[in-house]
Amino acid sequence: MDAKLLLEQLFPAGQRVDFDGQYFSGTGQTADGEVAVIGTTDAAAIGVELAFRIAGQVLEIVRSHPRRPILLLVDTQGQRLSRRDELLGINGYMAHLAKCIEVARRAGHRVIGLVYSQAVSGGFLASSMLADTCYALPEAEVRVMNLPAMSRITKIPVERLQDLSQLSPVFAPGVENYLRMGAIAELWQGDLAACLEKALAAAVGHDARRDRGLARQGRLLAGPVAERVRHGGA
Amino acid sequence: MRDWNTQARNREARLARAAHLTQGKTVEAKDAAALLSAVLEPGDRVCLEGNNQKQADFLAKVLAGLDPARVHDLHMVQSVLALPEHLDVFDRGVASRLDFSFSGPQGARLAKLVAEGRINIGAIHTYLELFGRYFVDLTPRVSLVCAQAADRAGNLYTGPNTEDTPTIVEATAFKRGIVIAQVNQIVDSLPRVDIPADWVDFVIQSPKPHYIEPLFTRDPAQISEIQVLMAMMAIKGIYAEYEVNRLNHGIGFDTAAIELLLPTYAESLGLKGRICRHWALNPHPALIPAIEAGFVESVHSFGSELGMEKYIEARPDVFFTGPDGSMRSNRAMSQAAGHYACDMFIGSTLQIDLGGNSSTATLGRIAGFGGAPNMGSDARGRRHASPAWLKAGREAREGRGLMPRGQKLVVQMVETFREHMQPAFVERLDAWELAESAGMDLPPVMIYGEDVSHILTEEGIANLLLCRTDEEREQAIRGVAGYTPVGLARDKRMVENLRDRGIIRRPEDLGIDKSLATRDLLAARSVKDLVRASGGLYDPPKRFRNW
Amino acid sequence: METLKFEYRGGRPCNPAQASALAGVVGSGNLEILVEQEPLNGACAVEVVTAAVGFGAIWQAVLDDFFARHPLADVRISINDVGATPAVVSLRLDQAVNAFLGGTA
Amino acid sequence: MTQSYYEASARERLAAVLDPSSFQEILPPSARVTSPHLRQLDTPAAFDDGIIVGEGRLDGQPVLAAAQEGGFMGGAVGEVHGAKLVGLLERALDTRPTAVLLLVESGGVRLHEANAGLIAVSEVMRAVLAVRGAGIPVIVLDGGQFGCFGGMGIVARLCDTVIISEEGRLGLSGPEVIETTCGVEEFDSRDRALVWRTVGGKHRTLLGEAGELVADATAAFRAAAIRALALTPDLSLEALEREHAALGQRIERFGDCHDAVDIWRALGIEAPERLPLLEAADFNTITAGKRA
Repeated sequence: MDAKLLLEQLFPAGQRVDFDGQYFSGTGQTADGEVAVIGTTDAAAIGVELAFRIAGQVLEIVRSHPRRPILLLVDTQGQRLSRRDELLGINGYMAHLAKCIEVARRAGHRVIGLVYSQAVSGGFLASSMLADTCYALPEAEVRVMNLPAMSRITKIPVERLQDLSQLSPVFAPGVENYLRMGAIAELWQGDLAACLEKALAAAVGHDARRDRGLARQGRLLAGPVAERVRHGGA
Repeated sequence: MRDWNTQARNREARLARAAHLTQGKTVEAKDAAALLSAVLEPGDRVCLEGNNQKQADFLAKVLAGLDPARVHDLHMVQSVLALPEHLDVFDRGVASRLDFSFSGPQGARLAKLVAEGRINIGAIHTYLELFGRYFVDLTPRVSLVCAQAADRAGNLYTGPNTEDTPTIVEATAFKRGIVIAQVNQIVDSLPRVDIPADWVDFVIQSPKPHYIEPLFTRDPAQISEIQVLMAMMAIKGIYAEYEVNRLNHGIGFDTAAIELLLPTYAESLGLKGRICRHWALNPHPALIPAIEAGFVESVHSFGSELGMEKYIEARPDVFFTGPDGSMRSNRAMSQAAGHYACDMFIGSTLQIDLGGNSSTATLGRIAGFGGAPNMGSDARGRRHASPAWLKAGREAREGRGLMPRGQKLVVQMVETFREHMQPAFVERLDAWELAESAGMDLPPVMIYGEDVSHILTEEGIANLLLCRTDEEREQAIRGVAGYTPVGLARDKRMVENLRDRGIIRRPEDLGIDKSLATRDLLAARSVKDLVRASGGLYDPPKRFRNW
Repeated sequence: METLKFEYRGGRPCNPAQASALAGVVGSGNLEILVEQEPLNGACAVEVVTAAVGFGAIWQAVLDDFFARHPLADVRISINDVGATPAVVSLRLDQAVNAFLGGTA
Repeated sequence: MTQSYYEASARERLAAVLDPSSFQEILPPSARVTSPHLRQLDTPAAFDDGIIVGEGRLDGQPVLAAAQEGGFMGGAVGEVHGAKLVGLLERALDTRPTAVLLLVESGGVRLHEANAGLIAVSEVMRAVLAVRGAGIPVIVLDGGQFGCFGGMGIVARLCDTVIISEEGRLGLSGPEVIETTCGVEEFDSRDRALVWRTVGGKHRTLLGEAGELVADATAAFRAAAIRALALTPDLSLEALEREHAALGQRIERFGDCHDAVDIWRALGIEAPERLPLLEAADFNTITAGKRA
């Protein structure tokens, strides 16, 4: 979905969002008050500048608007692939963004992620995946890598990967797979404003993704193994 | 009356055709194609300098780009086919016949062109054979050689990679052929003269410095524990027992492991000063720790190795260097030394059969063996004696009532399985099939079984000198062939017999504790360690660095 | 991938320094070997999971020789292999058993 | 000869970095907690799924530690591998050790179980931040053969410090990935000097991405880890604002630099091209006070 159309549907009561290239930020009006919005469009490749800018906006919200909820609308093809980004330490910028989101959470901001278009590996990791809860639109694409590229690297025939992807959510692209594995809490359909308000009202707790993955039978080992390590004898 | 001077007059005609392109001996790079078109005639025998390391890459490109309507049916005589252009000349119809020694990375394409009838191969020689024939019946009419620099008069400085240049130029210039050199730069005065100006007709400054391949650098990080074990066996079971002091090492991780064990394991056995003092060897970076430890007294080289320049310059007692400090290598001289002056060759191979014949030839590739057959063969003409040579000769002749004579140690060192579980021991070499499919006169054997003195694997050492019958020899080979089909088919009782007689020796028979065979024994475990050992003088190529 | 099972009898009970020991890494040309004490009615049970298919006879020969060197009873040996050569397999087997019996990891 | 950290296995690293014989593994190989996904794709599994987690002591202090084994699938994170790391970090919330040590060596997410791996990495990220939020420092050691890339490259920078050797690498996209996607002109991954100049330990240290450069020796890593035990996590808004300012300055000062050497020169280091040749101690002396 187009970002502007999405914003209209999310905030029928009004929103003030500024677009600057592939980056946008602003506020939207809900029944419970203002929500801060930060996002990217056009499957942005997230390089050092963009990560830095999103992080700066998060910090600004924490500084100036205590407890205002933050909605992350990051449309990304992943991290920008370039030698310059690596030279400047892009992983440090991604980590910085993640830390800023954590600081917001710890300061009492609700942080909600919504995948409305594309979410790919590094760009997804450092943004929406760090939200308290991440949602998606049904038409969204979520992946680490497409199957042909995966086949080239793992040297497993692409036909075999395609066959197995029918049986297992564990490696193939697809928002449904991420839903089953618990990383996406719910798909938002119909009245998006209502979905948002419901999400804002939901209780905040610990990282519930592996519990959901287990309950939805998409990720059977993550929870039990982590529990065994947490509580087991050395 | 017969004209005894046709070659000289033909030469004058060629030079006259090119006169308008030169100023003195210098030709502009942009005129290189015109120069070659002017001096070459269809059917000429041409040597395009292709070495192990330095390549006349600019001239190769120009030659391959000539109009085949004007220049065709050249007969290429060159030691190494290293560059794609070396085959492009055939692909484009500029050349049609080939005599060479080694094709390395071009082996598969060469096989294809031969199969298509685009190349007519005269023979695959050893380096010494080919060089020899330059002076007998394969003398180049035109040679395209490569040097580091030239002065205005046309004297050449080859830099550390002299390699084939003197041999090629000598054969060409003194039979009234034409010598064209590409150089990286033209200077007022050279650091030293490797080729005198009056042997050189044209000099072209190439747009880019010539390409050099770092062929002899082995990263110690990739040496396995098994290779360490085999190196321990080589040192204790062969080097020490025969007191091997003059030797050549084949290229590879097996021999690099031996080089890196000299300052540690060999030193602990008290072998410093008793083995490995004189070498015919490219300047292997892996030899640095042994040099620094005082094992090595001299090294003469076929060619140099990238990154070793400053180190070599700082160790003139060890290496052959000019007054300018840089190495003077020479492939022909070093090959002669490796054949006649060395007591041992040790190297690896891909396949060994039950006769001890070994080959690196594989189907679909025509690669040749370069210098290995010269190194890895007994020098039947040798007369001078040494303890190693005499002992090997004694072992081979004992109890047979033969005229006393020495023998070279030729050691094949292989793991029983290569990667992907390819067995190194086979009933029949792939070389047979290759010979049939490519219409060769003989299967391409790198080292003939009759020249092999020892086979060394992780399972043990088979001393073939001590075998008295073909059956013993076969079982000795099976007895070190591990779990390959050849090894599993051994006669266990006979193998134990051979072991009792010392023909087969296991690590434990040599007093080697296998659990000590770890990478900790290596005097350098990384390229960085080699740099450290050199006191910062070794400057490895970029691809070998992790800093 | 292929799973191979072998069982050896006639070994001697051992007195391991630790209940289990591991040698090697599951990487190209390498393997990991886990040696564990387990009541198996005096047997030494070996299970090999290998990425290289079709080398059962060679595994048999390598393990026969191993058992001749180390006749162990009531021991389970579990192997994950990525195409290690017999030389590497034998080396890791010896390392694993030495750690198991001698107690150094 | 000193023991090389780069060459050591994950198990050997743990044994050498922690107090002798102090390490107690949780879910050891005999527990056989392996990846079912690999088997499904006909790929051999490892009994520990390429990561060793447990408790030990460092300089007498109780610590939790994890070590990734690069030899197994490049240390890549799969479902089990990631869950063991998450569980260990959460264990720290219960047992409150002096610190958590992460001996990282990873190419990032394991493609054979890519979705599970990606989610696991984000759970590790959340867990690292939770541990630090509880006042327990998380210390990264990076000196293995495969470096630390992908999601683990982000994880490393969420921690209190990264102790790195010259051989260590830290980044997001590996040079091979960039070369494959963008071409050899963008990043020649075979030019190893360029690779290490860009993502290697020395440049990371000068940029401030790593806290300390050590020699490639297990003892050096151990000594630096002991020093790092004194760190106190700070996830305050002020700390993040300071970091933000520093990262902004980095783009401003070095955003136009083409090569690491340009950055080092801009940092005021004389003859920066010699830095790659220096041993760790000399490097630290020469670059003291000249880090971004």
